[in-house]
Amino acid sequence: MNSNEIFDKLKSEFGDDIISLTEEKNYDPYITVKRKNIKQICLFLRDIDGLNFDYLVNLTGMDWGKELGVVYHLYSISLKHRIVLKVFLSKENPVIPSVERCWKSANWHEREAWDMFGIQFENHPNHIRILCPYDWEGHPLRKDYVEQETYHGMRVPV
Amino acid sequence: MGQRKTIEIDYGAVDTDRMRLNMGPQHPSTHGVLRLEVELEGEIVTEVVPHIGYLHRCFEKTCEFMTYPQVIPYVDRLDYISSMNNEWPFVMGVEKLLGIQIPEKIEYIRVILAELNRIANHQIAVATFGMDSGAFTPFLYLFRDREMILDLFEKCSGGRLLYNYFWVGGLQHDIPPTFKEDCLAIIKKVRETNAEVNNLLIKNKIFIERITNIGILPADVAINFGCSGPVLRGSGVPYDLRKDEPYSIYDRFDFNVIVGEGAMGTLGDCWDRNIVRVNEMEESCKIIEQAIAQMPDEAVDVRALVPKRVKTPKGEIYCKTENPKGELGFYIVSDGSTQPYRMRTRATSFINLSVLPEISKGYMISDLIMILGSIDIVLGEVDR
Amino acid sequence: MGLLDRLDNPYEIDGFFLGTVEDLLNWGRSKSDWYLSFGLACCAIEFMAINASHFDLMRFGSIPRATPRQADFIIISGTVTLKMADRIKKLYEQMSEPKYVMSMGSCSNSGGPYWEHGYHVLKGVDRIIPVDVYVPGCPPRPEAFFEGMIKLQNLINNQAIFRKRSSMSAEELAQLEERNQKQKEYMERAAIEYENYQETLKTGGMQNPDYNGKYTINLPKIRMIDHE
Amino acid sequence: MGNFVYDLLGNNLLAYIVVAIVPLLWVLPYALIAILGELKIASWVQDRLGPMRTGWKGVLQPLAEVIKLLQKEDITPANANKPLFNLAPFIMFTGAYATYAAIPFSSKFIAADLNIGLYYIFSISAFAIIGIVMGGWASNNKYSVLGALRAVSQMISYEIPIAVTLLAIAAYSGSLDMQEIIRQQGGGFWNWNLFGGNAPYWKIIFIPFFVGLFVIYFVGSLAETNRVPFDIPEGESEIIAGYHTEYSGMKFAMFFFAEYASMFTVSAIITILFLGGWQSPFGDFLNHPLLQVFWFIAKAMSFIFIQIWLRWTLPRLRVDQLMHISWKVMLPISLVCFFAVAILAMLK
Repeated sequence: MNSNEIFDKLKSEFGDDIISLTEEKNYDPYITVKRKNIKQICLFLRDIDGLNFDYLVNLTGMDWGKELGVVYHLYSISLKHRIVLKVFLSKENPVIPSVERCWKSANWHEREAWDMFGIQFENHPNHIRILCPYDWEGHPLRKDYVEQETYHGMRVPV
Repeated sequence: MGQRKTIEIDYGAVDTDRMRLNMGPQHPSTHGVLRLEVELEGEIVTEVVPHIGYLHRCFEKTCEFMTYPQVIPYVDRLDYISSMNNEWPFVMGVEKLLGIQIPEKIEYIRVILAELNRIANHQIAVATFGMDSGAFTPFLYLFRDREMILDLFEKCSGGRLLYNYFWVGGLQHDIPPTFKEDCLAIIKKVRETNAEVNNLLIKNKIFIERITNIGILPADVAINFGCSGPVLRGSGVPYDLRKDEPYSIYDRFDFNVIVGEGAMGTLGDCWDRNIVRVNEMEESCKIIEQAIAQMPDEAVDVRALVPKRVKTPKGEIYCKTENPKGELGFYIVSDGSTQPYRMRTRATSFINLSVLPEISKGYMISDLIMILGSIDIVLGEVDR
Repeated sequence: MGLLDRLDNPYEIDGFFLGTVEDLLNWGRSKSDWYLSFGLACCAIEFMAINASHFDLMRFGSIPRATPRQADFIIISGTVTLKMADRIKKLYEQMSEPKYVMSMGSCSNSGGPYWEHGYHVLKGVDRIIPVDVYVPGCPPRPEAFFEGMIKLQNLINNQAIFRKRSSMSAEELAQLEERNQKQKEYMERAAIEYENYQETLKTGGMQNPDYNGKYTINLPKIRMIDHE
Repeated sequence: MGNFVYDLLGNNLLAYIVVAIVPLLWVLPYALIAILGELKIASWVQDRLGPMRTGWKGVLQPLAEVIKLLQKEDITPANANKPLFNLAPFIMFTGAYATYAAIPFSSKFIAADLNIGLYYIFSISAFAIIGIVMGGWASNNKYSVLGALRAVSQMISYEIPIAVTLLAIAAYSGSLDMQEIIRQQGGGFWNWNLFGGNAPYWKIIFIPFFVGLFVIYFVGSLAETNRVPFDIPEGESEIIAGYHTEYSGMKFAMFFFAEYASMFTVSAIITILFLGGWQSPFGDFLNHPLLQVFWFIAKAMSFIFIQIWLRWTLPRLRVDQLMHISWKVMLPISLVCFFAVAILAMLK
């Protein structure tokens, strides 16, 4: 199933929540969606025959400068097709429902997105930092990140 | 010793204390600096909480400050056991953004080197897995024979462990004149060693008893957890990017995708994951043999297409290859400058490790070590 | 042991007999270096290769020990992150005297490739523990590591228990002096940290951020494995 | 009494002291040789050289290690139970060394010629368990406790098949006196208990049962001394170093030393029970009391070689598999063998 068909199927099911499909040179085809129903969209993508996106390849937070975002790379092992979902979030209130219930692999990915970008995932079972120490300050992969001066008495910048 | 079976016992009213045991970050068999917080009921593991990040080296942040060619050495240091394989998806992604079509001979060289590195990686994986079970000698045998592969890589790139060999648009240096003979000698040696290790370790009754029927990972759970590589194939899912979405020139080779069959116990146990790695070495040997036979003879300037200044057009690309540990992908976001705007790594070990708490409950602490070993993680890639 | 409280800070006695005893003790320590089997990053893989049959580190009499109590020296093989730094300090403190530290690879020497942008990388392990031998390289070649090993053995051989070595060159003496200085600094720092720790204990104890109780354990049934 | 010291010095205090010291003269060099053997045999098995830079081909390596261990700091953890922590290595070493009192090195030398020698050795070697449990528990370290508990369950369960084996041989020989057991095996290797003892030629039917007992004792002795594949009490990849995780310096050396000493003890017992002890394999030929020392040590050392060889070849078992082997495999087989040997003892 190609990305147009996937988009049409999603559009007919979720209507306004699905914003656009982008197919450009140098871009993997991606669908921009609204954050509110992301969990339902993911469940739909996973469970409906013909879509069967059973494999969450990658989930990552993004800092687009003005706003934050989450990117989902999905793949179907049985049907061998791919799609990318993109969600944009405001910097003031980066909250998005967790998709941990759809794909278990999202658990650690979402913890990492929280750790690195400060994106909050609603209903995540274990919403703590993963890579940085639990008492680390700030979210390092944000473009405006400033390193803390010391950590446990050790100097952090050079 | 008979078939093992799992029985459920409800402790119910029995008042027993559980012990919290902290394994790592310094522990001989956590394969680096992984820390596992384990809850024990006697010897039986009731809960595993992995704590990672002890080797978080800020790879993704550092890349945003580096130009594309400068990123390659950092990519090496992700999964430092299979550096050649790591470089490939990144280089391929940048080439795709730039629209470079590289010569056929370079593709062959890349395939051969990547497959050799796959063998080296699996040798380490099997070796450390054996060492976790207490067998120290096979570990040393495999490391000894891995040196031959490292010697060839050293002849090519000058590095023993981290190579910086695949460049955008070509290679760092041309291959040495004795390349083909070296490869054939390595294949011969790998087969000899495999036979030796099979006798010493893989077919050892104690070893088989230790690793069958533990850490059972059903296929649907493996897919749901996003596992890939031998962990997923051990559960019987024939998912291999080299076959499913052939990149480079993999569609020209005849090889099998090894999947676990539950030959010794239940499908998806530690035995299956291990035997997939052992058999994949043989498949890699086959690919290398075919590649050497097909490789064009004429000399190619390997740096002819290497751009002086890598400046990618605006775009986003997810480029993936089949690494020894599974699917490694780089999500490269380019804003049209010489530096990536964002480099996201789909780190295989990171995702494979997340399945550990799911499959290690209810087994003994010795089994936990073996289950961890069978997943074959590298902390450099887990923590990045 | 009483004798070795005064390593490099010798007793003011001299003589042929004591000199011979000193030589013997130093010989024993330098030829039997047990290391803590402890790997951090890429260098650890290279270190495993050094241990294996091809290079065979055991030629130097080095045996791996899994517990810091029985180890003589620790090899910091790889990048030290800030999260790991506390543990390395603890490991170093758990080792029994006399103990030595070998820093293997650029990362633990100075932060290496992560020097500038690695917000989570400790720039040099010598910021937290005193280092005896630095082995450069990323990762160091096995030959470079062996050079470091020989350096370490020479250093141990030059340590004085009963007297300062009259035969030592000015350079070696300076090295020893530097080592003593590092140890002293470390001990002073450790003493301050210990006092701080005692203070925090008085005020309700130190909060361990790793155990913040955010994960829940809910497992009523246990699977027992049995042979049948 | 077969003891040349008493013949020489008479039955006085000096003689007792000399007799007590003579085994020590063997134990100390033996431990060094065994450690060197461990290092070198491991290296040969693993296709490398092993220690090379300490003396000629590294032969002084164990000596350097002893000198090093003497100088190491002796740490007692702050929260450890100090009396027990300090006592444990001594108890373990005492247990291992006390067995040497009843080991007959030759027909003319045994430190204490007890008529219940077998029983004595069997009881005294159980001392090691107490040392291990004390050390493991007193360390206040979770890994040590795990190691100690594993050691207890392992050693106690393996003592039962071993005891049955000892009983079988004692029943067959009609004596618990080790000199007596050895004397009955005289007259060539054909009369060793491994080959059915000194019964007439129809004993050949019973040889499998003796071989069975021999194998059971050997496997059990591996478990008794915590050697691979039964080294789970100190399984390095699982529980760091088991019960001696917190020990450093000389106290660790004593654990180390006791382990090697008890390796020799079990090898000596297997030699006595099955391979004719100090008896020459050729009957009275080459059976001088001094040569008997050679035969005895050669036989015992060959078992130590096998133990080391196995250690560097086999993986480690898991706890439940270990118990399974002991209770469900070795115990029934040993009982069957015991029964068969008892029948032979009656027919003889």
